[in-house]
Amino acid sequence: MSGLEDLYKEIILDHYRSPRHRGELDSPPAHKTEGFNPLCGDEVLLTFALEDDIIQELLISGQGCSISQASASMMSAAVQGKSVEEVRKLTRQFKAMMSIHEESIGAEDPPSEDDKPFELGDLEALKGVVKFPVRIKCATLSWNTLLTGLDELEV
Amino acid sequence: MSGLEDLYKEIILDHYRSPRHRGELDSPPAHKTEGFNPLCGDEVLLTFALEDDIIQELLISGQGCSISQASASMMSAAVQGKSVEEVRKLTRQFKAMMSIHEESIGAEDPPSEDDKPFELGDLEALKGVVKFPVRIKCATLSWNTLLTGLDELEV
Amino acid sequence: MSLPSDLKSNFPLLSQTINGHQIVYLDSAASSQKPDVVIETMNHYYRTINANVHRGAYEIAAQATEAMEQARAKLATFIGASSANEIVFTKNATESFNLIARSWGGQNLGPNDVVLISDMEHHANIVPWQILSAEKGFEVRWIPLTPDGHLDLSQLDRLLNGVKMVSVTAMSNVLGTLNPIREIADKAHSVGALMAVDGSQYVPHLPTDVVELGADLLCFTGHKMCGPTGIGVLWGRAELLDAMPPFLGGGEMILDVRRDGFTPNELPHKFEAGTPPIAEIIGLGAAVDFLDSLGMSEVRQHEIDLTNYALRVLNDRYGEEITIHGPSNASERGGVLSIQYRDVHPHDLSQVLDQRGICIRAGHHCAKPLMRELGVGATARASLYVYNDQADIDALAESLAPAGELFAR
Amino acid sequence: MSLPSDLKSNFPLLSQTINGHQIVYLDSAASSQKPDVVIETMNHYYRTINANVHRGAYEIAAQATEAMEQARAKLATFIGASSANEIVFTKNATESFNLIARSWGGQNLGPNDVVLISDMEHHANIVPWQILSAEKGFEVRWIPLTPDGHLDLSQLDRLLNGVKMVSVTAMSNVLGTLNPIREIADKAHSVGALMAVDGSQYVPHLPTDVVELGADLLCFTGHKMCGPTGIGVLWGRAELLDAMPPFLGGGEMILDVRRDGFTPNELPHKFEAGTPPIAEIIGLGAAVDFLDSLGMSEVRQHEIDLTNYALRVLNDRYGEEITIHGPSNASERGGVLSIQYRDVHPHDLSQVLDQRGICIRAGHHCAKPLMRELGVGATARASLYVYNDQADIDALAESLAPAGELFAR
Ligand SMILES: Cc1ncc(COP(=O)(O)O)c(C=O)c1O
Ligand SMILES: Cc1ncc(COP(=O)(O)O)c(C=O)c1O
Repeated sequence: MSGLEDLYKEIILDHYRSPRHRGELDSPPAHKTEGFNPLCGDEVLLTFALEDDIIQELLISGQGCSISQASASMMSAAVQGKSVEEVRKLTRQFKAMMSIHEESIGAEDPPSEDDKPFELGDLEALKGVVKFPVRIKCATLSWNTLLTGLDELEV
Repeated sequence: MSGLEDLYKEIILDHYRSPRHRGELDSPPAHKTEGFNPLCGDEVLLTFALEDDIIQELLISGQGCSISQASASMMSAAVQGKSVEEVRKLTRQFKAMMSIHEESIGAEDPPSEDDKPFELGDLEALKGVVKFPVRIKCATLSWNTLLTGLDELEV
Repeated sequence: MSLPSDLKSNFPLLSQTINGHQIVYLDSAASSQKPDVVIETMNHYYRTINANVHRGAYEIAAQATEAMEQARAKLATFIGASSANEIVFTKNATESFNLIARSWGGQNLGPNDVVLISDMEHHANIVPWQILSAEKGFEVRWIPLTPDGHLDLSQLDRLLNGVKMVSVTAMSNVLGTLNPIREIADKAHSVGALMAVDGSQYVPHLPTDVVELGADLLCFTGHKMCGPTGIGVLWGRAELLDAMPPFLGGGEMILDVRRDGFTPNELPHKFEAGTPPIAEIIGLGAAVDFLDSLGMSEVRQHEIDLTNYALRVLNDRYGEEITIHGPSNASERGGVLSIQYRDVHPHDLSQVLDQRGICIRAGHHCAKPLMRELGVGATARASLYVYNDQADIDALAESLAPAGELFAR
Repeated sequence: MSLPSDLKSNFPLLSQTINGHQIVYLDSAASSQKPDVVIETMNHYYRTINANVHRGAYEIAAQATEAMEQARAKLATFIGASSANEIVFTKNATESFNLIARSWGGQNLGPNDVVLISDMEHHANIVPWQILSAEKGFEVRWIPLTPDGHLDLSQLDRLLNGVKMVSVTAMSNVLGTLNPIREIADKAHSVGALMAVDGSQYVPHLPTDVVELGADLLCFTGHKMCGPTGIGVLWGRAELLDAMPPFLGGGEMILDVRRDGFTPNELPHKFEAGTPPIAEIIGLGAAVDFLDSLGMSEVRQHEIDLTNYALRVLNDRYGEEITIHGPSNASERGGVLSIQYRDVHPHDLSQVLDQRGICIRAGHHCAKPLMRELGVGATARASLYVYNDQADIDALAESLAPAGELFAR
C-alpha cells in the first residue's frame, strides 16, 4: 500500500487548488461535451473551439474530487494549441500510463511504436494514481470526455 | 440417526408387498381423487363409495415407494366402513403422529381433547417415519388425498 | 443492559491493521462485518452437511434441508412474521424488490395506476418500478422531503390519489432518517393501496415487527446484518404472496412441469427457483441468532448513544465547517452520518481517512435522486453498527482536520 | 497424467462417517463437495477484506473489488470467453436462464416465434420459457429423444422452422448424454436462430470452449463445480449482451437514475443489480483455480474411466435386474447413472444406501417431461466427480442386492 504522497503530489494539489482554463466558452460556436463518473458523482463540462483541426481554446467546468479536477486542469493546459491527432495520441499515452490494471483479457492493443516518444510532462505526476485503482476513473474522466467530444465532431 | 428397522417395520413391508384394497371402483358412482408427491414422483389414485356419510368401499391404485404404498394400504384397511367424521378424526391423529417436526411457527392447533382416545392400530407402525423427516410426505400422501376427496364432496 | 464492550473481538476483520492503524470500520450501511460464528456456521455446513436440499432422502441432504428451514423459521421470528412460509429467500434486497415489481406489479398495474415511492429511496426501490412502468404505463410518484431530511407527508392524502402500491424505505441509507411507516401504511390501506417497506437499513438495526409496522411486504438483505453476501429476504403476508404469480421459473418452484405448462409450488418455494443459496441462508440464520443474543433493543440503544456522541463530537469540534445531513435528533434517525466537511470532496476525504485505517464511503450511495435533492454529487458517509465505539468516532473526528489542511484552496 | 489419488483428502466433507460408514458421495450432479481451498478462500475474504465492492475508495473495498474482478477474469479464461465483460454473475443457472428469457426473449419473441428446447431439459431451461410464452404467445417446441437417450436430430431441419432461439443442455443431468452442441448450433445459426446452452452439467466436467461449442449464450452454476452455493454464471457474446435490455433493476446496474428514468451501466454490471454475491464469486474463482490445477482433460478422462468401470461392474453383477438409462458408451456421456434396480423404488433404494453412508439422489431430478418420456416417476441417480474412485462404485454395487432382498415382493 502506497502513501498518500504518491497520490496527492504537490503539483496535483496545485492544479486542484488553482485550476487552469476554468470556465465555459459560448457554444456554439464552441463545442460542448459533458462527462460523468457514476461511481462518485463527478461531472466535467468541456467547451472547446476547434479550427483547422487545432484546439484553439478549451475551458473546463464541473465539479469533482482533487484527482478528477487536477487531471482536467492538466489536460486543459496540455491540449491548448495541439492538433486533434496530437491530442488523440496524448490521450492514448495518458491512458496507457493509467491502465496498468486493464491488462486482462480483452484489453485493447498496447500503444503502437510511434506513440512512444511523446512527452507527458506535468501529467507524469498522475502516475501515482495507478496504485489506487479506484481513482483511475477519476483521472481519466476528462480525457474520455474530450475523446467523446472529438468523436461527436467526427474529427 | 435411527436404523432402517425403525422405518421398514415388518408390517410395513407386508403392506407394501401385499397391498390391501388395490384397484379402482367405477366412477361415477364412486368418487375419484388423485394426489402426487412432487418430491419423488409418487402418485396415488383413490376411488371410494360414500353412502349415508359412511365410506362403504375405498380402493387404491398408483405407484410409489414402500412408505407411501404401505401407508395407503393401511389407510384403506382402516377407513372401510367408517363415518366421514371418524375418518377425519383418524386422519388428524395420524397426521399428529407424523408431524412432530411441524411444530414451528404457524403450525395448526394441536389435536383437541376428544381426538385422543382413538386407536391407530397397525398405523402405529408408521411412527418410525418421523425420524426420517423426508419420508413424512410419503406417509401422508394418501391421507391428504383422501381429505381432498372428502372436501371435494363437501362432506 | 448494553452491548458487551469486547464485541469487536467477535469480528475477525476488525483486528486487521490498515497502513499500520487498527482498522476503524465505518461503512456498515454498505455492508456489515461478520462475526466468527457466522463464518464458522457456513464452514461447518460445507465441511459436514453440504448437499442439495429438498430433494434428497439421504442423511446429509436431510440435515441441510433441516438447517435451511430452521434458518427460515428464525428469520420469521426475528421480524414478527406469523409463519415461516412467509419468508422468501432471494439473493439480495434488490432481487426482493424486483420480485415484487415483476410479480405483483406485472399482475396488478396498468396505465391509470400509480406507485408511490419517495425522494430518499435507494435505486433498488426505484429502478424496478421504472423498468415495469416503461412496459405497463403506470406512474411512479415521489413523496418529497422536508428541509431537515424527513418525508414531507403534509400532502400525503393528495399524493395517494390513484395509488395501488406505496413502497418506502423505513430508514434512509444516506440521511439516516427513520420514516413513520405505520402512519404511511395506515393511510395507504385506507385508500386500498398496499404497503411495501425497504427494511435494508432498518431490520439490521432496530427491533422489527411487520405487524406493528403495518407492512404488507418487507425487503431486506443479509450482508448488512452480520450475514453473508448472496442472500436477501422478501417477507409478505401469506394471502398476498399466494395470490402473486411466480417470478423466476425453474426447479424447486414447481409442483409439476408438463410440455404444455407448469403448476407452481406452494409458499415459499413458489418464489425460490433453482438451488437456493443454502450456505448463505444457514449463515444468515446464525447472524440472526447472534443479533438476538445481543438483543435488538440493546443494538438500537447502542446506536442512539453512539450517534448522539458522534453528532456532539463532530459539531462541537468543527462547528460551521461541517454539515451532517439528515435529522439532528438521534432518536429520529439511525447511525448513518453523511458528512460534508469544508469543501473537501467526499472521495478525497475517504482516501485520506483510509490512510489512517478509517473506512467510510464516498459516493451517491445508490440514491441519485436524493443526491440531486440535496444538491450534491456525492456525500462522505460514516455508518455505525454493533461493533463501533466512541474510539471509532474519535478517530474519525481527529482525521477531518488534516484532510481539510491538505485540500484547502 | 491422471488425477492425484489422494484427492478425497482435499474435500473435508468426504472424511465424514455416516452411520459408521465412511461417506460415499455419489450426488455431485445435484451439488458437488467443496475442496478446502474454496472454503478457506471465502473465509479469508470475510476475515480480511470483506467490504462492498465497486463503490468504496478505501483499501479493503478496493481489494474486495479486485478479488471479485480477478475471479471474473478466471471464469472467462476457463470457458474460452474473449472478455471478462462477457461473464455475468447470477445466483444460479436458473437465474441465468430467466435472465435470457426475460431480457432477450421479452425483446425478441412474439406470437409467431418459436423457442426450441428438448425433451431432456432441466426445469431451469423449460419453465422460464413457459412463463414468458404465456405472456408473449410464442411456441415452445421440443426436440424428441431416441430410444437410447440421445437427442433425435433426424427432423432438426423441420423443427427449426420459425425458431429464433435454440436452448439445449450440453449434458443431461438424468441420462448423462452429451449432446452435439456444435452441430445443433451450426444449424440454428444457419436459420438465423441463436444458440443458448445449459452448461450446468458440462462446464464442471469437461474442457469448455464457448467458441468451439458455437454457443451464443451459456448458463452454469457454481455449486456443481466445487464452488459455493448462491452463485451462477451467464456468459454471452458481448454484442448480444450489449443489445439486451436490463433484467433486474437497482444499484450497480445503472449509470444514472433520474425521476423520469435510468441509464443502464455497461457490461457486465448492467445485468448485476444490487450487492453481488461477493464471497461466492471469489470462492468460485478459487474453484476454477482448483479445477485448472487438476486439468479439465484429466477430469474428463477420470470420469470416462470411472463411468466405464461403473457400467461394467453394475451390468456384470446385476445383468437383467438392472437398467441404466442413457447411452451405454462412456465416451458419449458423463458420469451420471440413473439406475432402475429390480422393482425397488428409487426413494427406498436411496434410503437403504444412505444407511451404508452412500449418497445417491432419488426423484425426478427437475426433469419431469423427461421422466414422462422414460415412463417412470423417478430414478435413482448416482453421479460422479473428481473425488470419486472405484471403491465408491464397489460400495454402490455391493449395496443394491440387500436392498433388493428387503423389498422383494
Ligand atoms: C442440467 C441442469 N440445468 C440447470 C440446473 C439448475 O442449476 P441451479 O439449481 O443451480 O440453478 C441443474 C441443476 O440443478 C442442472 O442439472
Ligand atoms: C436502503 C437500501 N435499500 C436497498 C439496498 C440494496 O441492498 P442489496 O444491494 O443488498 O440488494 C440497500 C443497500 O445497498 C439500501 O441501503
